Amino acid sequence: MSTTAIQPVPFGRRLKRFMADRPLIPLIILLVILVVVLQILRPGIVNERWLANTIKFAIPLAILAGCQTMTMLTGGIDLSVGTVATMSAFIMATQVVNHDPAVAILIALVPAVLIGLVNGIGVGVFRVHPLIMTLGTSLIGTGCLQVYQRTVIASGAKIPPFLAWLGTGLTYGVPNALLLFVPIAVLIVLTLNRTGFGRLLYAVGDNEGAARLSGVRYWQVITALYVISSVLAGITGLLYIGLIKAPSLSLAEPLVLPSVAAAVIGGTSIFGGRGGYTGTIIGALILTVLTTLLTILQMPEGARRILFGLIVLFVTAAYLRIIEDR
Amino acid sequence: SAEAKYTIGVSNTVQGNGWREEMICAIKAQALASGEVTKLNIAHRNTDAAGQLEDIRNLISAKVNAIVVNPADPAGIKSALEEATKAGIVVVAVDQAVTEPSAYIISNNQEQYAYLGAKWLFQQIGGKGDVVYMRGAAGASADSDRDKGFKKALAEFPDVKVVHEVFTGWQQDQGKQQILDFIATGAPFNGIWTSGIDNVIVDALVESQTPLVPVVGADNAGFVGQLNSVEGLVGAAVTNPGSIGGAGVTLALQILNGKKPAEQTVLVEPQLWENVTAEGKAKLKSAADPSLSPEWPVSISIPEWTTYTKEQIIACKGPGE
Amino acid sequence: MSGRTEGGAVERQQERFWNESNAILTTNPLLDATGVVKTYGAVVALRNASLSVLPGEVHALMGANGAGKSTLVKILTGAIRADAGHILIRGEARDVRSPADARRAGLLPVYQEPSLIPDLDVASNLCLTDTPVEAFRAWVRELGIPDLDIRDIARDIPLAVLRVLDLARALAVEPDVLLLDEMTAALPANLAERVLEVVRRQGDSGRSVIFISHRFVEISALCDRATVLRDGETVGVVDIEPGVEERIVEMMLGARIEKTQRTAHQASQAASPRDSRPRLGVANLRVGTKLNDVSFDLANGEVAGVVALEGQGQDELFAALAGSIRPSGGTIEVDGQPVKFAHPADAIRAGIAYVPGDRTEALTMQRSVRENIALPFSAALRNWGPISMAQERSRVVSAIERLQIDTRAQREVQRLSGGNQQKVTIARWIAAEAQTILCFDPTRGIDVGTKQEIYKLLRELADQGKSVLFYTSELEEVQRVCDRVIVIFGGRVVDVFPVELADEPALMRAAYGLPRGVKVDVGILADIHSSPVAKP
Amino acid sequence: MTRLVRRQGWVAGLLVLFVVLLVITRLIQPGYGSGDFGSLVRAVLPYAFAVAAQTIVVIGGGIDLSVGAMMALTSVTAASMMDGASEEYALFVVPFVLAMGLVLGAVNGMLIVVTRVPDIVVTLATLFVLQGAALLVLGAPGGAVAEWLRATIVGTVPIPGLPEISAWIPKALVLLVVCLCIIWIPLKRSKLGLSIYAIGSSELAAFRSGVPVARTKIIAYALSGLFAAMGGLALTMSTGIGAPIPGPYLLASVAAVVLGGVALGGGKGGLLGPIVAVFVLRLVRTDLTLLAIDPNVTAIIEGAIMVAVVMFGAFITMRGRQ
Ligand SMILES: Nc1ncnc2c1ncn2[C@@H]1O[C@H](COP(=O)(O)OP(=O)(O)OP(=O)(O)O)[C@@H](O)[C@H]1O
Ligand SMILES: Nc1ncnc2c1ncn2[C@@H]1O[C@H](COP(=O)(O)OP(=O)(O)OP(=O)(O)O)[C@@H](O)[C@H]1O
Ligand SMILES: [Mg+2]
Ligand SMILES: [Mg+2]
Repeated sequence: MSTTAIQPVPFGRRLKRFMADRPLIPLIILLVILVVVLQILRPGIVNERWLANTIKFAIPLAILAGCQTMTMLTGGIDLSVGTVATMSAFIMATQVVNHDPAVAILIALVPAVLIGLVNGIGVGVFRVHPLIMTLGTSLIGTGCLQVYQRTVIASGAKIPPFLAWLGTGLTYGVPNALLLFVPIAVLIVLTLNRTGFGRLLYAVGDNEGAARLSGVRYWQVITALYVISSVLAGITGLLYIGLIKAPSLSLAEPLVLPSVAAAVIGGTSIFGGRGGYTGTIIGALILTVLTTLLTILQMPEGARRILFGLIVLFVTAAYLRIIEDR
Repeated sequence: SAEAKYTIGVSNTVQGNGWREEMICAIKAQALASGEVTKLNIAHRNTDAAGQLEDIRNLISAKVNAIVVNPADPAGIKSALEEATKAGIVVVAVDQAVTEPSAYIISNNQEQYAYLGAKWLFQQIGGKGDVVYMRGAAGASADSDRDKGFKKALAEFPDVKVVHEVFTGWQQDQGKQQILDFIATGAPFNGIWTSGIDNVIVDALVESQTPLVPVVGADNAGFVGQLNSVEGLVGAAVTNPGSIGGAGVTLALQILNGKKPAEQTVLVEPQLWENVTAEGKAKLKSAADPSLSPEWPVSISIPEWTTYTKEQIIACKGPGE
Repeated sequence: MSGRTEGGAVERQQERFWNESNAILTTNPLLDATGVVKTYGAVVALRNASLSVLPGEVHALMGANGAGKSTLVKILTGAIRADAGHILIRGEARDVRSPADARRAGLLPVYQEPSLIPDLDVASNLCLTDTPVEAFRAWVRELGIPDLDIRDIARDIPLAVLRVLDLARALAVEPDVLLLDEMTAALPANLAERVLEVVRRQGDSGRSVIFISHRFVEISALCDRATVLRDGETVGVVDIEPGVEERIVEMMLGARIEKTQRTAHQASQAASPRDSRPRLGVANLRVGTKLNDVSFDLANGEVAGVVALEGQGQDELFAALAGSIRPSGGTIEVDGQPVKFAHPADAIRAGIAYVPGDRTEALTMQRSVRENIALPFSAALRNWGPISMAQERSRVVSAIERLQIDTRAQREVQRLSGGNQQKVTIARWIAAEAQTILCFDPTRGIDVGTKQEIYKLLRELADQGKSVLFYTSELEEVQRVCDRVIVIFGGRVVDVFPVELADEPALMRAAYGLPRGVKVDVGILADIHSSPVAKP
Repeated sequence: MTRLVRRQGWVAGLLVLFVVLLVITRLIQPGYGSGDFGSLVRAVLPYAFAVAAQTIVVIGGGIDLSVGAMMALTSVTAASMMDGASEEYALFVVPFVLAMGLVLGAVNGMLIVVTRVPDIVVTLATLFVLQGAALLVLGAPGGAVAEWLRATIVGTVPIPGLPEISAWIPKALVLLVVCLCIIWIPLKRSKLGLSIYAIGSSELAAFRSGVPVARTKIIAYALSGLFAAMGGLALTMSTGIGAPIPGPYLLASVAAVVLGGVALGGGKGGLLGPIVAVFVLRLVRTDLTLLAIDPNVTAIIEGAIMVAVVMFGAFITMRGRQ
């Protein structure tokens, strides 16, 4: 049984197959095309400063999209990441007034862990659909945050300098946020590809019954997963508040839908079992560049949104066409 | 004061925004301070005009004596307001006008808000130059009212050009990303007008070490603080008091007690505090309140309309809590 | 194998053979496919396949796992498009674009996987395909399922019954060509018999059938001619006549033929060294209403067969032993210690592994062969950390080699052929070195060559001191693999045979709940079943 | 019987829950009467259409993120067309807008079929496109509605001789039931309806059963668009204007679909469950307002109820399996 085809494969087919085996390459090509278009429309915009800004804004999105990637691998979704990120950001900014930053951060991550735990138990043990579960906890979290907010109206808010440094600072033109992001990204990629836990995420999402017969305890995997997702979202919140420097009760909510979109554009299936984090990172970059592109274009807001939708659709369709080897 | 006897219903359709939270707290504080309110029924969530119709009708079902409403849309909730008036309920719209003629209105003048700030900005840059126009949420009626005011001012300064117009959606993060993107294009600009997403804009200018240009924003605590402290920043805060909610309660109580105002509509005119003149600086100094949540407007009270203390609004407690 | 076809069957076949030969002279093929090519990326599923079916013929399509049989069926019925090739139906070139198209052309398939819509009830499934309900009901009864409620949801119906329903649905529209892809593989003997009978009548009434099966007994009892595929290429068309099996096997497997037929005599010798203490002790096990009272022991170094008709509680027995469902009574002991399994993980920790009959239950279809095989290693909480890739690879590779899994399409298990998927489900537990393996019909849909390998493998495992519980729907396998046979009927153990006595008629009788020595007519294979090796 | 209970049990449970909530409402507010029920139905109207739109695609194995945006677009289109126009003109506007929903829905379906991009991405993209289009139609809330159209959801249906009963039959309810039934009942009985369930349950099996998968999917999305257009009209009818910013209908529709016993993933459930779920959710909101609960706590309660109901359902099915 040979692995070679019968006749020599034409170059086009070979190129397609090459891309299909490395789905990252076409995705990166699409990203580059967008950047080039941007440069053509606004000559000179693609400079060091722009690059740094893009990366700074893509990072929080990419981390949240990482949460989505991991939960989507199991066939789930985590809609509470926006609320969790906002909560930890807001709580940290208000607690740091009276506490040491380290303590404030720890306090801020407590609700993240709690929400993750509740999500995980709801999904893993009680088998609530993840969409409903995380939507529910997100509502609950928002309510709690508002109640909390009332107790700290007068205490003011502060952003610890080192978070601002991390969020907005540059070192030799390179965003400091990468110091946080690179380890997180490497960790996620390694977890997905090289650890037992990662394997189980794929397995559980692909065929839960089969995973069970192999001795996998679903609830353990899912609970751990949602806690991890929530903690990552909490960390994102801390980074994001360092970047935006304005604690608000809806700080990270606008990132939720894009985080799902980034994961899907990056090739992760919402039905589980398929996908990876590297694609998601590119997906987040694509979305960020696209946002810039549309901000820069002077046209009515309605037309901007139409264009945004069409480009997202086109990019995803093109990507699927390229990597599909049928 | 008089004995507590009224139940007041409140309907608001934006949640999680500092201005609206202040409005709710002002309503609570004023209800408590008046001593005439036994209970507040507050429907406070993110929804649209149809959802507000639902909330108002629920308040009618709850048989409140008066409804204070921040309308999602002036015309969209007409039918429910009409039903409320028919049911003998006093209706007071705050922040924005409504088209229902039986309703009383105590409103911030949104058109004037934009006009005042824009005019100051255009004068500040010498009547000519390029400005960045950072609007609120596309499709929101407050945004289109402000757009009218802005355009009115623009018409008076033919040499001023809008080089960049974007919708922040009243979201801090989006505003910041948008201005940074714009700065990165290298296009020159002489001033920035914002629809209340202001302190992140100043932040972005400082961070990216772009020469500071005049910035107009709202009287949010964060921005007012920046106007006082950021070296070289020229700017103005236009008041847009969230405490208008408290004024709404006062007006409702007056009507319930038989003291109808002469006019159906009361407009609270905005003020402009700039940090160029000594007088303006003084105003800003006295208004600044670093202890306040940065998203809260610093104008936490409206003279003659609100009677609560600062402690009361910050405590954010209504009657019976 | 040739010696196993006897008397009447031979005559009948001879007769039909001559009839068909006359037909060959006078009739044009009903279906004629030539030069069919299909590639999936680098995998060539069909290289150059051809198939010609005459009216009134039962035509076998044979080939090893992965030879391309299912692919050809899918192409003929429009489920997938060929890259090249010509298809003539009744002499006319026809482009079959979809299953609906094929239907209109009179081609009806029963695919290797059940094709009823899982969430619809049977009635709706019929409505969807415009199947006449009365005809369907008649066929269902005919096929041996008297008590079907057509308002049952397909998902809740056991696999074997689903397969039969699929067939009945196809039969009900009276197709010119019926394409059966391993129709009998998942069926217990009693249902398989009925299917064969129906298929033969189909041929007798002038309709054609394309019949795919890995069971030679079925082929020789039923088919007129056979087309043999190897590596996606048609390597020959042969008339079925006594003695042709050897030739077919040679054509199918090329040089890869190795005979490991174990006689009962060898079996009884091999079964000698047994532990005194049982590895697995089952006493009075009950599960719901299906499994009523089952007791038996399984020793280390032993392969114990389980024989039962469809739905006698064997599924529940295996599931309970695997920790998949909780028994409602009775005890299970492992190495003399009583155990209670709340989850398959508990059973696995006790060294008991379960290979379910339906491979889709066991595999993560979108993942690679490697990940599927390595899955149990990551299951426990303490193994969630980094994986030692080198260690894993060597374990996986040796399991793949041992089972000779075709790894051409290993990136996604769903792209493997059915038989190769089946092998992956077993390979997993070979790699994990489970002490006890519960195999539920592991040779379902596996080609002859591989079957031999699996028999050998199971014997080897036993010789290494492991224990195997082996349910099979193919009674002849019992002789080849088992040391002992447990027969279950009505949720109870009705008989335990030593392998010497476990010939097929005896097993059949016991499986029907009849005491030893009572003769029963079990259909057209009865004569073939009576193995010449061991008569009581 | 057990089959009926198994298949319709969840819907029955929801109905019971709704009745219990009605009783509770009466206890909270003894004066809660027919007029208040009418308000409830009017509040339900846009949600119910949004949920119907979502249900049909979810049953077909997809998801439609563009429901809310579609409602916004159809609503502003209707409102701006009727602005300043005669009463009769609305007779043309209504079918026009419904056809627009149908066509745009079909476009959604076609994009999914042609590009083979997952439903969630395609409808996310069309969400932006439709939102943008809505903003181009109306830059700010505005427009108008014909008076007669508005009157179709105000008041009750008179039944001669039975004023008490007729008081409890708001016109809006009749409109809702008629609009849903006129499409859903024939659909459910037809082969097309079965085909939608089939592609939701297993696309492969459906294809192999001869179901025209692409066409069925397009039709499912087209019908979803039609329901969304009805929702958009309902918005315009109740508010009298069109608003270009989509309301909270997307998440609400998904939540109600799940609460109503329709499996995300497809093939299972019906329309009645999600509609009853909408009534339950709206009534919960009413009760929270009547109780004058702290508004920040209502979010917590709503979230908790949603989770609790689904958890309860999951618990029941788990018990049922054992
Ligand atoms: N979707 C697919 N993608 C890639 N390869 C495929 C796909 N489907 C089938 N193949 C490959 O095509 C070859 C033929 O498969 P096919 O299912 O036709 O085999 P088969 O003869 O039916 O085998 P079996 O007896 O095991 O069912 C196999 O090597 C298989 O791996
Ligand atoms: N047993 C082994 N012997 C030699 N090299 C090995 C062995 N196992 C792994 N490697 C090497 O280690 C690296 C990891 O390869 P592996 O195929 O295990 O990766 P993977 O997890 O499948 O991920 P991917 O192939 O997607 O990168 C490769 O360079 C591979 O050649
Ligand atoms: Mg096959
Ligand atoms: Mg196969």
